[in-house]
Amino acid sequence: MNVHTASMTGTAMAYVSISGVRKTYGSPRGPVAALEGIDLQVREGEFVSILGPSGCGKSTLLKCIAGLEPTTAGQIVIDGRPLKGPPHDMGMVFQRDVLLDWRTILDNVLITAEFIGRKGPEVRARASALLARFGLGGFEDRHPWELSGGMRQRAAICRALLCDPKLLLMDEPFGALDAMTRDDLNLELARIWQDTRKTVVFITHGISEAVFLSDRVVMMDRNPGRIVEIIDIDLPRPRHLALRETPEFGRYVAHIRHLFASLGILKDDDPETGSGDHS
Amino acid sequence: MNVHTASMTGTAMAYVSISGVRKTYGSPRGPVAALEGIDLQVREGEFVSILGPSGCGKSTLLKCIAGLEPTTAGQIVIDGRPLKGPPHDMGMVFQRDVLLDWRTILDNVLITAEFIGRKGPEVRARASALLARFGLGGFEDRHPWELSGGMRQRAAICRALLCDPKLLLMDEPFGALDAMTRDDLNLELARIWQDTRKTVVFITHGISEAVFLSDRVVMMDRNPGRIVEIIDIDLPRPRHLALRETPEFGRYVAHIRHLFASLGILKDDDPETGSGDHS
Amino acid sequence: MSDSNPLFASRTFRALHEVGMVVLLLAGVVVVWEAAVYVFKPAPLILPSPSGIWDEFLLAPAYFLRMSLFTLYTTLAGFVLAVVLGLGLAVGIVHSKFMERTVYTLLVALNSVPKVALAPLFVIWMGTGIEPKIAIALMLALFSVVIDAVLGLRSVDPDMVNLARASRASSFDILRKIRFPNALPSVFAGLKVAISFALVGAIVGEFVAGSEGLGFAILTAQGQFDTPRVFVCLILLGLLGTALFYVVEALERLLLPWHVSQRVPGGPGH
Amino acid sequence: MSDSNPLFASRTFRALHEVGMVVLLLAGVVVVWEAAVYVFKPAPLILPSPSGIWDEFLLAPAYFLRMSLFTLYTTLAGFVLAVVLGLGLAVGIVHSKFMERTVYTLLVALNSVPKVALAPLFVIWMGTGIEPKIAIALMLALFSVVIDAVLGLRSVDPDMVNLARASRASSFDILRKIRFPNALPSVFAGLKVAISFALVGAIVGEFVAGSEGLGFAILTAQGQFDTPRVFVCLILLGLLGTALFYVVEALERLLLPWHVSQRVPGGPGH
Amino acid sequence: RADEKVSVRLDFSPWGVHAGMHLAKEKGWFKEVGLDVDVQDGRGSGNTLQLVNAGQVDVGQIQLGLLPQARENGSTVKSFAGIDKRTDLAVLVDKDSPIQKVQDFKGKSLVVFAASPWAPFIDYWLKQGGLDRTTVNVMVVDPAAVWGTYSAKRADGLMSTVPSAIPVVEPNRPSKAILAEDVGIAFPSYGLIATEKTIEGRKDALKKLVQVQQKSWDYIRNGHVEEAAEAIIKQRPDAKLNKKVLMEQIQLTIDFFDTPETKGKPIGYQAKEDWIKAQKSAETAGAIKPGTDPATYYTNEFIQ
Ligand SMILES: Nc1ncnc2c1ncn2[C@@H]1O[C@H](COP(=O)(O)OP(=O)(O)OP(=O)(O)O)[C@@H](O)[C@H]1O
Ligand SMILES: Nc1ncnc2c1ncn2[C@@H]1O[C@H](COP(=O)(O)OP(=O)(O)OP(=O)(O)O)[C@@H](O)[C@H]1O
Ligand SMILES: [Mg+2]
Ligand SMILES: [Mg+2]
Repeated sequence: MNVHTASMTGTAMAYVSISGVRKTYGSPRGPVAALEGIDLQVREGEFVSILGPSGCGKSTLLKCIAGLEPTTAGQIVIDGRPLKGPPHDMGMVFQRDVLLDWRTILDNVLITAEFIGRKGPEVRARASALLARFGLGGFEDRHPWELSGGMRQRAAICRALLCDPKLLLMDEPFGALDAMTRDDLNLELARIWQDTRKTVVFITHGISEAVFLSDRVVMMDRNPGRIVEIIDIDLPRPRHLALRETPEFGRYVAHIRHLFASLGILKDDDPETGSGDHS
Repeated sequence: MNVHTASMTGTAMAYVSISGVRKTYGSPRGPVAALEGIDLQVREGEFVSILGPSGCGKSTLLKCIAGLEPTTAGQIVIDGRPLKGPPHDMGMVFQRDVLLDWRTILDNVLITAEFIGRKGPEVRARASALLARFGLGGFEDRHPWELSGGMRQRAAICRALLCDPKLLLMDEPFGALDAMTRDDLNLELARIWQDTRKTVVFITHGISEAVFLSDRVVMMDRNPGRIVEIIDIDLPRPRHLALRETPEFGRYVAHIRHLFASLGILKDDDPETGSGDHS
Repeated sequence: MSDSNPLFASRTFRALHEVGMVVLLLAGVVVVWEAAVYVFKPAPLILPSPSGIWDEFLLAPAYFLRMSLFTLYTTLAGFVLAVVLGLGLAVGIVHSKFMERTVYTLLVALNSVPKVALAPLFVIWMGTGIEPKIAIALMLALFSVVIDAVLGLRSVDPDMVNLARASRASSFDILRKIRFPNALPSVFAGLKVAISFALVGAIVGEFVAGSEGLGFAILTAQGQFDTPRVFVCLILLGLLGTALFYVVEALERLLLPWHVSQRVPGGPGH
Repeated sequence: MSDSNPLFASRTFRALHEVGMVVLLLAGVVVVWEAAVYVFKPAPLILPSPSGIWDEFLLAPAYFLRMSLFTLYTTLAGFVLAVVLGLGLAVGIVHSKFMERTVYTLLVALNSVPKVALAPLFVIWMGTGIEPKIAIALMLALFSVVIDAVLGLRSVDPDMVNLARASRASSFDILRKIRFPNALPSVFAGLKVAISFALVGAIVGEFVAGSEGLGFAILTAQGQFDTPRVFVCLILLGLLGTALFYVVEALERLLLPWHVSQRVPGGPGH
Repeated sequence: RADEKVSVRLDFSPWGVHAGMHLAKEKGWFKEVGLDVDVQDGRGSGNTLQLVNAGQVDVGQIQLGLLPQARENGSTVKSFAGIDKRTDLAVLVDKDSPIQKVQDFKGKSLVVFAASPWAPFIDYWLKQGGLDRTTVNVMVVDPAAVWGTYSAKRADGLMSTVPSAIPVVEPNRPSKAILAEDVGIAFPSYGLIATEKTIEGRKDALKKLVQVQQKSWDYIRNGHVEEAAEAIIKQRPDAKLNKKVLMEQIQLTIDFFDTPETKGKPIGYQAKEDWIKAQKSAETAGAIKPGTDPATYYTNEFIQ
């Protein structure tokens, strides 16, 4: 188990390189420090998860990487180019499914293709196939308000995947999904990653989900939002759900839980807790 | 472990009594069957969780109980009165935090009190206390768009709890929360329930969360949305997080997982899965 | 529409029902009015009776039709120009602080000057043809198009824009695929006000200089103390305005079935 | 406001900057205009020069001020009435299909009839006092208030209403605490159009019968072929209208800091 | 006791024909006879007539030529004093223009406002020169735009009245008048009107009003044109009136006071023959149906 208190290994080959990033929101009641001194390198084809308590700045960090929020200080370099606005060839899943009410589900998925000027029956076919794969077959022609929360979120995932981006940024994509569908989609995502080797930055609340999917897990804490630890997950790939029953898997999970417990984020009315994953 | 294939025990003392409920949504592309033949009795002071795959009609059922969606067929009786519109003394957490942009967080929480004509410093004090308890102390004067997803959801929970309702309906209240905060709030909710003995109907995606909190767990399946099983959770109260490590707890979780697996909702690329909770 | 779909059937029924209500209402107004005239007997110069107005119309239906068509033409020309120009200005105003502070302010100032006061200058500058009339219709209609379009274009959920930006959408694509569809309900509110005012503008233009159109017909009738004729024109104007308004509203229903304000009240499924 | 808070300081600075831009723009217009008159030498009857207009104003500033104040009074009276009545009607229209089909339709028809055509009838019915002027201002302003308020009241997220209903909120509370605040941005768009048209209405009223106000002043000046004076009045009208509009907009900024359209472009933190 | 209130509405914003009223106010002659007269500016003769007819004002001073058509449509107003009794309708053209008679307007353009006293007679007048609206471009514009259109030379002729128009267009476009009289159009010009009800019910007040007007105009006529113009300016300080123009207008008004039938009669007296001519003119022009009694148009009962 390799633990880095800050970052690194191979800055040269980093696809996403974040150094010294600070982010402060202005607000009528004074500035809010959301991120402080963030350093992080994501290699090409790497799957990195970000874990952290609510409000620690995960979404803010993802938006900064996406070039959607300007940073207050520090630098972000993507694929060798300093970030100026959203980078090329990126797919993004927002924390809130941002579906457009005036489009059907299929058209909502297609919008990313439209933006980069791709059209035609192949794209439509691919969108339909993706929707079917995510359990939304037959809902192509519905409008967003006719869908359940989980269905909306799955549509948003399809949208991000449609153009097969090299960089995939996902903000709690499985938050509104039930345990079973979630397992399903975890496997689906692992398979997609295996096949296409995208660079993925994945925010989640599930410790086990993070360990299961990732090459590395970034742990953050709040006030101000900062990285407290990054661990490598040295588990074999391809991974099957059964992996989660193995002791190595359990050890990663336990390590993360302990870390958060020691930070006072995780507490219990009962002293004997702190091991095992029960999110 | 008591398993009922339909419903029941003690219809006489049922606080919420649902019988033969069907719900069909009209839509330009023909009717959508969301619920079919739902029968469920919830006793006064009982904590009932609803589990089921995405799109199986959980939210729809909760809205029907809340009197917000008319049922297509069947009857719902609450506290002896057939349902006509939202019942008295109910608190509700929606799947989407429905925060009002024009109000500060504190005022968002206070709105339920305003609607029933309660005002004054005590209510404000109670709201502030609730917010602090849910980790939002110091955010009273912020506007919703200045909060993270998890913070918004917690504010919505405070709002539902403010007026200390007898009936509490919660639609995935902890969906946007990280594992640690979630454990915290599970305990908080269990404590509140212990103290006030509200009747709670709780929709969740976490099997372990459902077992941990509930007196009974209702399992649903989709197409059309229906109840497939209801199990009693005979675990001692008050419950501590350590309970989740016990074999009885594990057995409940395993039972639920097996059921869903047998329904084809839960599947895996690996045959040896199906036990343990890893949501 | 000859669909046997029950939804369509109920829609048609509802529409018929609504039309019935309006017809009933109008009939009521006419009856009360006629009765009032019958009882109080004001001179036709002050208030003619509905039947008197109807008789007046029957004297020269072709004339009134011709005048109405002319006014309709001016109105539509002014309206269409106002929509095109207004949307363009709104886009400019939303995208550029400079445009906002200059064009917007000029527009506000210009709109505060009543066109009836400007009209004489218009005639002097632009002559007595159809141009000044279209210009006045345009100017009256423009303002509400701009104001409502600006609100609509601005009221977009920041995350929707982020979604588009994340796909490196061009400003134009963001405008076309996010801001504009999102603004449509508000734009249509503006159009509904605008079509009414375009008609008013056309009439004002005809008042100031004209030899055709309902405005001209009103003026001539007023000059001849022919109040029943004035009323025929006013009623035709009312009808024309109502028809135009509901055409815009129908267009809205057609284009925006997705918007909450257009969904069946109480949500789907009722 | 004498706060040392940097945010306030930057706001004040921004406001000053914006005002500067407008002043610059106006100065530009004046210079071009003056130059054009100097070069083309049109008769003052057709187009007076800015300096000529300014001289005219200096002849009787007190007179122009008095006329402006009178018009302002009529405008505000009409506007306030229109807002009260308009919001009331909008609530009725949103809550009752019957109201929608009757009141709404009548309103549409009424708004299609130009007030300049109705004004003489108003005067005949209501006399030559201030009442018909306020009535005309009210009628011109009413429509956009209603249309935009109806859109705003309807465009509420169904879940927000559900939230209120779940707490057994009364219809009135839903209106007051959910629908109305949610409608405010749209209502303000309506108000901005309405204040402009209320001013126009006041002038139209003064045109038809009046012995005070800018409309009356324009008429007398026109009677004297004193085009410079007409322009003084027109410019005062423009200034008055602009001032009123920005008062409404300031009110909007004050009341709706929460709305996306009011947040600093690009989101907070920039 | 308090003075009796009478409201008088004029035809337009201040000009020479209003001299009688403003002078009397200025001199306090109404007060002397116990009247409290409120003099309002108007928005066209037709509009004033409507307001008198509706009872919103007591008395109007308007173009009497409108009376036949108004009564035809149910109005009950009558003239109770004539001021200009001679027809002053005219078409103004450039002073040095070769145009002399109706025929000469062929292919030319004319500008007029819709509610002008000219309105009912335009076609009739054109016909006298063998013309119609296809051979002459008649532009109907707002009253406020009439002068500008003519002054800016967007029209060859301006259809108006001599006393009001000639002095006004002088500085911008010196003009001469082609009188409507020339082709037989004849009807009384300015006078005072009230409804039959007012005439019946307020005899005393109207009588005093007429007396004061007679006194006023007689005074003006006898060498006090300038004083009358000054009175108007004093009464309407805000209107920024031009004294020279006003004096010319007053003088022209006086020039059109009498027809042959009213020569030597008191100011305000209206002759039956003149009204019969007016009725005939209106009939010929198709403005009214034949068969009305001209005696219903006026009364001389207040004239002494
Ligand atoms: N637009 C904004 N204006 C002001 N403050 C903001 C804004 N967005 C976020 N913040 C603040 O920044 C901090 C981090 O927010 P962020 O949304 O990044 O958290 P998060 O880690 O994604 O939390 P969650 O897991 O609950 O989604 C929070 O304290 C929040 O209040
Ligand atoms: N307003 C609506 N109009 C039409 N169909 C609807 C509407 N709301 C829900 N549905 C349909 O009803 C079914 C059940 O939806 P519901 O929101 O109750 O699911 P859910 O169990 O809450 O799912 P999730 O866990 O994803 O939130 C879905 O198929 C959905 O498409
Ligand atoms: Mg977040
Ligand atoms: Mg749901």
